[in-house]
Amino acid sequence: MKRQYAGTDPLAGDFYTRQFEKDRGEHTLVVNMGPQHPSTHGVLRIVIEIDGEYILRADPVLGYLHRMQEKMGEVQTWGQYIPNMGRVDYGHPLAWNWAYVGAVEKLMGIQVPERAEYIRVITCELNRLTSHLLWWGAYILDLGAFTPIMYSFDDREMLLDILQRPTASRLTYGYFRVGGVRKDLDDRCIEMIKAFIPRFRSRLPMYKDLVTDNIILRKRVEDIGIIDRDMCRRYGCSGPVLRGAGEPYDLRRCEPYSIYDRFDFEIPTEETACSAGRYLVRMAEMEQSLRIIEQAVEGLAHAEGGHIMPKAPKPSMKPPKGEAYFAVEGARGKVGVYAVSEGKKVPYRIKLRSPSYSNLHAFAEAAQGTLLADAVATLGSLDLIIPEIDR
Amino acid sequence: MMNAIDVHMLIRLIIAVVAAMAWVGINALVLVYCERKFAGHIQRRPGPFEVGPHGILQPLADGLKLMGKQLFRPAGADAFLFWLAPMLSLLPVLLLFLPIPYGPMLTAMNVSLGILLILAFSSLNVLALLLAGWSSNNKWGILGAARAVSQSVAYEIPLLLSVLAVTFMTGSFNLSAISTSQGAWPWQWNLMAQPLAFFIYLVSAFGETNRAPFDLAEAESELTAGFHTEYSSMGFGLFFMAEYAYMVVVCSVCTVLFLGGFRGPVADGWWWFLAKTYALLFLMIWVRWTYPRVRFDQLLNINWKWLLPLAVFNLLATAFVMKL
Amino acid sequence: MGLKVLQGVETLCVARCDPAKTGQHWSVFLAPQAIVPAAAALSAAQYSLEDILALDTTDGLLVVYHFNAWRFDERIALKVLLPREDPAIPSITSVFQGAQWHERETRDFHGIVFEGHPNLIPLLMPAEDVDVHPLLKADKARRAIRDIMDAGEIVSCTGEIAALFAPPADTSADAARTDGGSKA
Amino acid sequence: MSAFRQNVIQPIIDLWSLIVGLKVTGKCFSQKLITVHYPRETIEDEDLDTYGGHVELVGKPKDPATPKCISCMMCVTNCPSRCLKVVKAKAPKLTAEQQEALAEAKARGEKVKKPRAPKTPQKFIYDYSLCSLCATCIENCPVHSLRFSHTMYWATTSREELKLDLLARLRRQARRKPRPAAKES
Repeated sequence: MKRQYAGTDPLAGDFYTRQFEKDRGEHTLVVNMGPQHPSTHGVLRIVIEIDGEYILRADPVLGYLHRMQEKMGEVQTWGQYIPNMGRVDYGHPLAWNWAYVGAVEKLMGIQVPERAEYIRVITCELNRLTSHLLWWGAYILDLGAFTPIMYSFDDREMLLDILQRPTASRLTYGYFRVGGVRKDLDDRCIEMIKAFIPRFRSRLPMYKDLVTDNIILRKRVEDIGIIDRDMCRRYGCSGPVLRGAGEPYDLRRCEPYSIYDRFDFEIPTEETACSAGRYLVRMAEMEQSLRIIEQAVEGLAHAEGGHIMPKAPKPSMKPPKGEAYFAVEGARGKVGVYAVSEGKKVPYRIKLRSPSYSNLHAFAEAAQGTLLADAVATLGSLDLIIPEIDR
Repeated sequence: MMNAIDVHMLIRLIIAVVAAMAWVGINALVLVYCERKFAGHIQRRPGPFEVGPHGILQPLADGLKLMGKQLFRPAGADAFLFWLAPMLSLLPVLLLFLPIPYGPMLTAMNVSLGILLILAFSSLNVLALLLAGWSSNNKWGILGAARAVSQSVAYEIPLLLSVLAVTFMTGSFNLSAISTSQGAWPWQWNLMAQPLAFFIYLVSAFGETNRAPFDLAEAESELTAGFHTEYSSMGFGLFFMAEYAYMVVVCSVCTVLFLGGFRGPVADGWWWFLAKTYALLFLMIWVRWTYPRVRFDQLLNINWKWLLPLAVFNLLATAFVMKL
Repeated sequence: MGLKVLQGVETLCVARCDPAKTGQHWSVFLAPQAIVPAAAALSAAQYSLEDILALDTTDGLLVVYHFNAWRFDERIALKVLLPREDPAIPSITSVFQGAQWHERETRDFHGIVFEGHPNLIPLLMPAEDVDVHPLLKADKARRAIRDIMDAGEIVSCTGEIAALFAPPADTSADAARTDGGSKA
Repeated sequence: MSAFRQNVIQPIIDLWSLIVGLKVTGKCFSQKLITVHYPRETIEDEDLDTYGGHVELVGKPKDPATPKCISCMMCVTNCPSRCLKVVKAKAPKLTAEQQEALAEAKARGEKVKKPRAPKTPQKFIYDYSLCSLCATCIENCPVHSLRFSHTMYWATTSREELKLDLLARLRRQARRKPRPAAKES
C-alpha cells in the first residue's frame, strides 16, 4: 500500500508540475519551492528541476495572490482606486500611489503645487528606506542570519512612526491624491525626520560591519545569480537589478518627474551584475535617499502652495478621454501605470506595470546551473514583493 | 553466577544512564531558555517573558506543548524507519555522557578509551539523520539528509585529528587522565599548547552539531527544515533534545581536552567544569545569532581545503615535538 | 521626421505623442505580422520591453507594447489591432524573452493567442479557468478606439487606421451606438 | 604568488570580519532593550494620536452625543469598500390633530411648513472588516463629521463585532467624557 506512490500517479502534482515535467531529464528531481516555503516570502512558487543540488531548470508559478487589480480599476471610480495602490506593493506603496496619481494628473493636465511635490518626494523617499530596510532584514534572514532583521526593524519602526503622522497608516498607504497629498506634514513630523537622518547615518556603518563586510555573506552573494545588462534589457528588469548590472538607469534622473531634477544625488551602480552588486546598490541607495530627504526638507520650508491644489478633483472626477503612461522609480524598479480614460467616472483600462514581475522573470535564466542555496540568494537579491507580481 | 563486581558495575551503569537522561533533559531545558534569552537580548528584545518570572518556565511549557501535539506521519513514509530515526538520534547521546569527568571523583564510568567511545557513538547520529530524511518521503528531507551525511562525515575527520593531537601529548585516551594532566590556571591548559587544534576542534564542532553557521542539514530558508521537515510533536522534540545534548557533549569534551576540565584556580570541582562548558555553549549561541549560513560547497571546502590539512599538519608537528 | 528606429519595418501609422500628456513619445500602429520585425529592430537599437497589454474596443482587440530606451528618454507604444474573433498575433518571445509572461498574462485577461509562444499556459488565472477572460468588456461598456485615445500628431498613416480616429462619418449608426453607451 | 595571497592569506585576513560581527552583536547584547512589553507598557500617546484606527463620527460642539452628519451620503457613494451604511431619518409622522391643523392652515392660505426630516441620520453602520482606511469618506464629508479614531488595541473574537453602530458609539463617548460646558457650570 505504502509503495503505491513510488511510481507517478496520484501525487504527480498539479497542472503546472505536469507542464514542467514534460521536459524533465533522467535522474533528476523536481521540487516545488513554495508556495509555502520560508524564503519565497509569501506565496511565490517555483518549480525547480535539480540534479543533486544543482538547478537545471526553474519555472516560477504565479497567481497565488492574484486579485485582478486591473479589473478592480474598471469597476471603481478614479478616486476610489487610490487605496488599491497601497495594496499592490506593501513594501513601497507610495511609489504606486504616485504612479497612479501621476497618470491621472497627466490625463487631466494638472499641475501639482510645489509644496505637495516636496511632500511627495519626502514621503516617497522615506518609504523607499522602509522598503530597503525590510528587504535587507529579510534577505539576510534568507541567508541564515537572524539578528539583522531586528536591527533593521528598529530603524524601520521609526520611519513608520514618521510616515504614520501624515498618512495615518503604517503599511498600505493610500496617501496621495490627484492634485496633491491628503494631509500636510506637521512640524513634529519634520522634527522627527530631522532627528532620524543623523541616527540612521550612524547606524549604516553598523550594518556594514555586521553584514556587508562579513566574509560568509560576501562569499554567499558574490558571483551568484548573474543578471547582466543584456538580460535586463531582454526581460525588462529595472531598478537595483539593472543598476547592479552597471546601467545607471534611474527614472528619477532619466525620465525626470516631479521635482527630482532639483536634488543633488548620485545613482549608485555596480558592474558585477551579481547578487552582491544588487545588494551594494541598495545599501548605497539608502544613503542617497537620505541625501534627497535632507534637501527636500530644506526646500519644503520655503515651498509655495498647499499640500493639495485648490479645488482638487473629487473622487468622482472625469478625466478627459485619452491614454497616459506614468512611471516612477520604486524601490524595486520601474513602477508604471498606464491609464486609459473614456471621459467617464470610471477608468476604461488600467494597466499596472510592476517591476518585480519583470525582475522575477529573469530569475529562471539566472538560476540555471547554480546551487539550491544560490537560488535563495538570487531570489532574495531581486527583492520580490509577491502581491506586486500577481497584482 | 554473576560475580559481585559485575552487579556493582551494572547498578552503577544504570544509575549513570538515568542520571545522564536527567542531565540531558535539564540541559535541554536550560539551554533552550538561555538561547532564547540570549538571542532576545542580542536582538534588543526581552525574549520569553510571559510564562513564569522572566519566562523561566517557557521551555517547560514548550515541552508540554510538543508532547500534546499529534504524532503525524506523512503518506508514503516508511513507518518503522520514520519512528526509529528520532530515537536513534537521542539514545546514543546517553552513552556519551558516561565517560565525561565532571569532577575529580565525579565520573560515571572511568573508561580508559573514553574519548574513542564518545567519538564512536556520536557518529551514530548521522545514521539517525539519514534515516529521518530518507524515510520521510519528502524531497527536502532527502536533500537535508544528504547534506547531513556528507557534512558529518567530512567534519569528523579534522575533529578526530585535533583530538588525537591532544592525546599524543597526554598519552592517554582516558578523559580523567587528560583533565588531570592539565594545570589549574589557564596557561597550564592544553589550549596554550594546542591553539590550532582547539580552533580546528571548535570549527568542526559547529559542523558536527549542525549549528549555525553550519546548520545546512536543516537550513530552514533553503530546505524548509531539512531532515526533520515532516516530524511533529515529540518526533521533532527528540531531534531537538538530541541536538542540544550533542552541543553539551561537544562542549564538555572540548572543556576536558583543551580547557583543563574540572581543574581550575582555588579549588577543582564540577563548578569549573560547568562554567567552562557553558561558556563554550554561549559562544556557540552567540555565533549562531550573528552569522549568515555558509553555502554547502563552501562548507565542504572549508573542511577539505583548510581544516583537514591544518589538522594533519598540527598532528605531525605535535608528534615531531613530542618525539623530540 | 519619422521614427528612425523602425525604418524598414512596415508600419500602418506612425504618430508623435505629447509625452507631457500621454507619457509616450511615439504611437505606432502595426499589422500583426510586422510586430516581430519591429521588436527585433527595437531590440537591435537597445530598447527594453516595459509591458504588453490589450484593450478591448469595438474596433477589435488592441494589443499595446511599450518599449523604452535607457540612455535617452523615449517610450514607444506599438499597437496592433486584432479582430475580436479568434485574435492571434505572432509572439515576440524570440526577441524579448521577457515578453513570455506578459503574453501569457494577456492571453489570460483577453484571450489573445500568441503564436509561437513556447509555453502559452495560464499564468495569473487558475489553470481550470482557461477560457475565462476577465478583462473582456461587456458589449455596452465597449468603446471605439477614437473614444478612448487621440491619434497624436500623425507622421504617416494608412487610411485604414486614420478611419479609426476620424469622427464617425456614418452618423446614424455610430451616434446610436455612442448614445446607447452613454446612457448605460 | 598572487594566487597564494588570494587563496591563502586573504581568507585568513577575512576572518577578522567575523570577529567584528561578534563585536557588533555583543555590543547590542549589552545595550538596553528597545521593545515595549505590550500588556504592561504601551507606546506614547503622541505616537498613538496619529494612528488611524477605524472611522468614527464627530459630535456637534454643543451636543457631543449628536453627530454633525447631515446624511448627505457623500461618504457612502465615495467609499471604495462599501463599508458604510447610512439610513436617513424619516420625517416625523403627524398625529391626526396636527394633520388637521395643517390642513386648516392650508385652507386659510397660509404658508404651510411640512415638518422636515431631521438631518441627523437614523442609523450609521460601519463595517470595519471591509474598511480599507483610505480616508476618502473623511475627506469628502462636507461638514467634517467623520474622523479616524485612535483605537489601536481593539481586538474582537468574531467578525460580527467588527460591525459598529457609530451613533451608539458617539453617544457612549459623549457620556464618558462630559462636555466642557457642563464642567463650567
